[in-house]
Amino acid sequence: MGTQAYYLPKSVDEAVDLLAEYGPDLMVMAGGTLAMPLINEGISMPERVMGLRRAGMDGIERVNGSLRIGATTTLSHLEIQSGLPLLAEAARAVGGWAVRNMATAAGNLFAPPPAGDFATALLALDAEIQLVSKKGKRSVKVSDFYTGFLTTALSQDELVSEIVVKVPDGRTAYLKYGRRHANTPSIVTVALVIGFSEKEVTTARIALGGVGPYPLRAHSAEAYLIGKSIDPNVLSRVKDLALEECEPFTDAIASEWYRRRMIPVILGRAFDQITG
Amino acid sequence: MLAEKLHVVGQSVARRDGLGHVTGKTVYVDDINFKDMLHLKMVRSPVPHAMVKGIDFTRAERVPGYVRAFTHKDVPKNIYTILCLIGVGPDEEPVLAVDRVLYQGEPIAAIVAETEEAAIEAVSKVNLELEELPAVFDVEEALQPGAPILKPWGANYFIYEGHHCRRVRFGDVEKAFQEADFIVEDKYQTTPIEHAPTETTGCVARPEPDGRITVYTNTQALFFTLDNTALILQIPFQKLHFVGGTVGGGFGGKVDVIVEPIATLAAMRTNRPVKYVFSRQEEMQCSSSRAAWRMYFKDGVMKDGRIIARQITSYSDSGAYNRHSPYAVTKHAANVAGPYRIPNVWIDAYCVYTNRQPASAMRGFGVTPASFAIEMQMDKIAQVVSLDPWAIRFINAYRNGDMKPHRKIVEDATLIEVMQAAAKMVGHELPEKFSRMSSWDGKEN
Amino acid sequence: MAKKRGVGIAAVNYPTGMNLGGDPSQALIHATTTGNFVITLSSTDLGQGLKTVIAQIGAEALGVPFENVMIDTADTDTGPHCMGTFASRATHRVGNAVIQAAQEARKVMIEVAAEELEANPEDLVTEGDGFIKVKGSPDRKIHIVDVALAAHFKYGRTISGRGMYMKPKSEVDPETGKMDPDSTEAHACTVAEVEVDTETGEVTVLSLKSAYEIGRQVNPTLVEGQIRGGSVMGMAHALYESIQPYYPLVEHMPSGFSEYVLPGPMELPEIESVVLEYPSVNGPFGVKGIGEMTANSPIPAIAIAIANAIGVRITEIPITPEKILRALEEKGSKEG
Amino acid sequence: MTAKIVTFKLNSRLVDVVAKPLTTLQTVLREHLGYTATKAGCRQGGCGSCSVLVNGEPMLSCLLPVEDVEGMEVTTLEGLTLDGQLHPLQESFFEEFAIQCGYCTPGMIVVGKALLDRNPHPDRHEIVLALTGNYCRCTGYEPIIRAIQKASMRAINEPSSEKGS
Repeated sequence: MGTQAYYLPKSVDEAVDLLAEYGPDLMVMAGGTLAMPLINEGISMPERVMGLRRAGMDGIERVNGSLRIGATTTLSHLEIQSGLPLLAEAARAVGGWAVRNMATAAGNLFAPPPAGDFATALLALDAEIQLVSKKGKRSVKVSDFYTGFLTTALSQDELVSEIVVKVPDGRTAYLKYGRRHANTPSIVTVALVIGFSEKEVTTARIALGGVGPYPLRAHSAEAYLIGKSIDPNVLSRVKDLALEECEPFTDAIASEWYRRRMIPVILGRAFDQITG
Repeated sequence: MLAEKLHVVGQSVARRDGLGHVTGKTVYVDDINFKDMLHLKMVRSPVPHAMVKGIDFTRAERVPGYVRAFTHKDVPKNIYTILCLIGVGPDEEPVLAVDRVLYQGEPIAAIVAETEEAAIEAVSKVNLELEELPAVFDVEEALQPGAPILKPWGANYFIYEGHHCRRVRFGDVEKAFQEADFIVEDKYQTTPIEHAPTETTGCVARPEPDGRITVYTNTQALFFTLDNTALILQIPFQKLHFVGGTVGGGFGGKVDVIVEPIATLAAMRTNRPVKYVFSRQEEMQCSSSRAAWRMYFKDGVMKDGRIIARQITSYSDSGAYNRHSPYAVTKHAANVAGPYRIPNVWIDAYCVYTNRQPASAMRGFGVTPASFAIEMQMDKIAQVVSLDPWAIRFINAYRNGDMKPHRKIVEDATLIEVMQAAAKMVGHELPEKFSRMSSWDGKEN
Repeated sequence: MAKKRGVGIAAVNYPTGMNLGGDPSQALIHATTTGNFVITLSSTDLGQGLKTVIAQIGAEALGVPFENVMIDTADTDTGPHCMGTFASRATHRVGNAVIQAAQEARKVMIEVAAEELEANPEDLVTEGDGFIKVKGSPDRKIHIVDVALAAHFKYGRTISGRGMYMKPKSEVDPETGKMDPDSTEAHACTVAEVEVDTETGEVTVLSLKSAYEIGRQVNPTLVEGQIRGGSVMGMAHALYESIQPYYPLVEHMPSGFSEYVLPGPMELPEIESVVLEYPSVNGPFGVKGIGEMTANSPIPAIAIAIANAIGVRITEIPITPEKILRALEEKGSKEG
Repeated sequence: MTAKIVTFKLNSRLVDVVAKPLTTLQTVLREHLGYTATKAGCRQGGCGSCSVLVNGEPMLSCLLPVEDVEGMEVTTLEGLTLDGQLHPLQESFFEEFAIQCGYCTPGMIVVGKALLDRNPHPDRHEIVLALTGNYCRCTGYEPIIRAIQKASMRAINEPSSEKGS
């Protein structure tokens, strides 16, 4: 049969209408870097596809100390224009140049692990995802977005329209560890936002990618860190707690064994960026 | 060194194909398209070892653009071995599986369709009835009693003139082991590696008005592929015309004669041009790889560093079928003792079948794993006898005039000279006895 | 974070030509009346530069300018047989065949020139500039286009030649392994320097410095291209590549370049090489084959350098960060 | 299934193509229009051999539905030699032997052009970063890096030799 229809809506409203009409039978695609390889290989054979490149959903807006990132803003654009080092580094960590010119901020939320390096940074920034459907809008925190491997809080009739990021209230660090130093699949990715009052940690968000069914927050490690000043003993406990919260897996890139060993190491190195 | 004065040999003249490459005008196989061309895609085994109980094309036939399917019944000489051209046998690989598959990705049926998408979709709609069998993946397990037997001759190894393996026997290793000051042993293992050329393997077969078939191909070996194609299809050689010569990277991955026979058959049966180009996934997972080797070394060494005996047992993990592996194992046996003068050598090199995709030729095959093992072993010996890594190699380096374990007199040895040059490059000062040594200094040591 | 450095050396030999021989190649040469010398083959260029080096060998052997030599390959209707491009054989085999063909063609070219110049054929020389000259009398010369025209229109002769090279097939004695597996052997020695991060097991190859001896270099920049490309392939084999990452298991086979991770331009070591030239006994102008061998010495050199850095010998490639960590843990538990 | 007419600018020329839904720019270039310089090394977005410029930005034509480039400007390797002269990058790739099999070359040169267009004098690290999405099995990358360096020097020394679109 092949693909019967490819829709290129010119607005969010039009996109949402199409989604309402076709529901789960409509494959939604932004940059195409995740969907098109599967379609080219015949692994995925969607009858109807909607592309969002012309839906006017891209762009970065600064509003009251927040960054409103349009869903289809490309990673290249974010690399240069976001103004937030954490986001810029995370964007740069994805793929090669041409991929970043196509891949989008919202698309990365749907990248199966070990991909999802940008989403990991969004998680550390406690970003809010704006969802839109014909019924209206709602927002959900990135930390509440993932429900399992390749499953999210997104309903069948919803689209991600925007991602809202508050300018972080602390120091940030981003460290992606893979076999290569660029354009590499992740073994472990760490994104940190740590707020201090003097030496004492007041806020802590530890996001980890490549180590579970989706990018995840090390909540118990974060909770432990609050009120402490970071020293080797504290850090050691943070690493242990974070490791307990991960569900590392084996793939072509690294084994579960190796990922497990790298989680504390890479986490420690990311913290070195915060304290160093 | 070089005396003769030459004019253009020795000059870095510009590449003949360079302008074509930088302008994109060079024509590669996948750049060839004909208006009425069909596309061929393969139905492949999803499991490493199974009996094929049935194939049902009913749903595939309903895909718009489907033209026809081919199974083993359509291939005149379905069971072949490419090295039959240099006398290697028996035939053992099916072009399309008959009743059994021996590796994940093994071709079972070919489908041609009007478009590539239709061919891909039709392949996805073929129902295979398979009965899975226990598989064997380890070369030594494959040789154990009770292992699933993969070959009609009742064994999981290639038979070399009545022997289980390719043998080299030179001197008396057992006697030398008794005389040696040290015995140095180790096990070395390599892994299956993908050639990964940027251009995948492929061809276009086109029927001509005179009844012949022109095959545009990126094979590394044009006549070799033509000859095998004619033999498999049982057609006169003159019916085929192969055109190629421009390859987007080979590394040994494009000498297997895999795409041409079935594409040519499809072109003959449909009387239309047929393109069969591997997807990247097929290139990675189904096409042949570099063989993984397991090599056991046992060396007898004297206190002064001289190696007086070397015993090697090697296993080539050749995957499910021969391809070029029986040849590679002989090449390995000829080279695995290394560029060193060792008076007693004993080699058993096995070509072993397992349930993985066939191994085949790849840049340096048989020798690349050997060089890895030999040099790791030299390093270990140096530690055992407390010599530096340069000394151990100079002390044992072979000379012109030496006899190698396979009984050929060495003619063009320059191991000593490259080591001297490398030492100079890295600023390592060699003791005079090594810096004055020469590959032509005969038997003295 | 501890980083440890190590150095490793490896020296290798590599055979030229198909093991046991029996792998012929032919070449045909003819001159057009426009002074092109067309070399017809059915040999393939995989990117190594066969079309270039064969034109160089042909031009040298004919004594005509490189620009006048055309390579016509590969077509089984027009080109004579070639066994194929593999086994480091193409330059050696096809080059020898081209020299033989060139000698036959050159003989006619010189004879026709001798007639035109009213000189003895033995007194004629070529210097690759397009002219055939009388030795010692630089003014007495004729251009190859004029020779080609004269041969065809005046003397009714073809300037053409046939060439073939075959090392006869040798058999293996199944008892002793006695065989003749090569035509000549090339050699290389690589010194690798690595740095190992003992916390992650990550290896950085700092440098690969190699000395090669490959007989005569036909085109030094193409040779350097083989050495560079092979060095990076060797590094990839040593540290990264496996189509079955958990060999001998077949699970987790990579399906593309996002899973089959190879070193990229960020991971390049410093690569340096020198090339020695000791002409081989039987290669064209002393050539030996270099195509395949360039990954072979970097692999053990890197593996040995890692052992030198961390004090544990890992005898299984690829030496992944995981294998290094496991080896270090095992060493630690033994020592601990 | 409705095929659509898509209009875009290809190498400074307006083209109309009729394409079935979700046909990639790569397929249109290679199969419909015969612009085969753009290669199809993997069709997974993993090798970069299909790189083209869309409004000056490198993109992977294998992942790009042609309808997405409606009205845009697409540049392929063929577009660098519109006046019959080699682009400085093509000259330097040729001179520096930055090619072996040639299959990655179109993608490398196209990405190199995008880099030099926005940064005429990149340092080595910037060149390396630009190339990380482009795969080469033959050369070991160094000659390619050098060729781009050389082209950028040439652009400094011979500003009039800037060619292509």
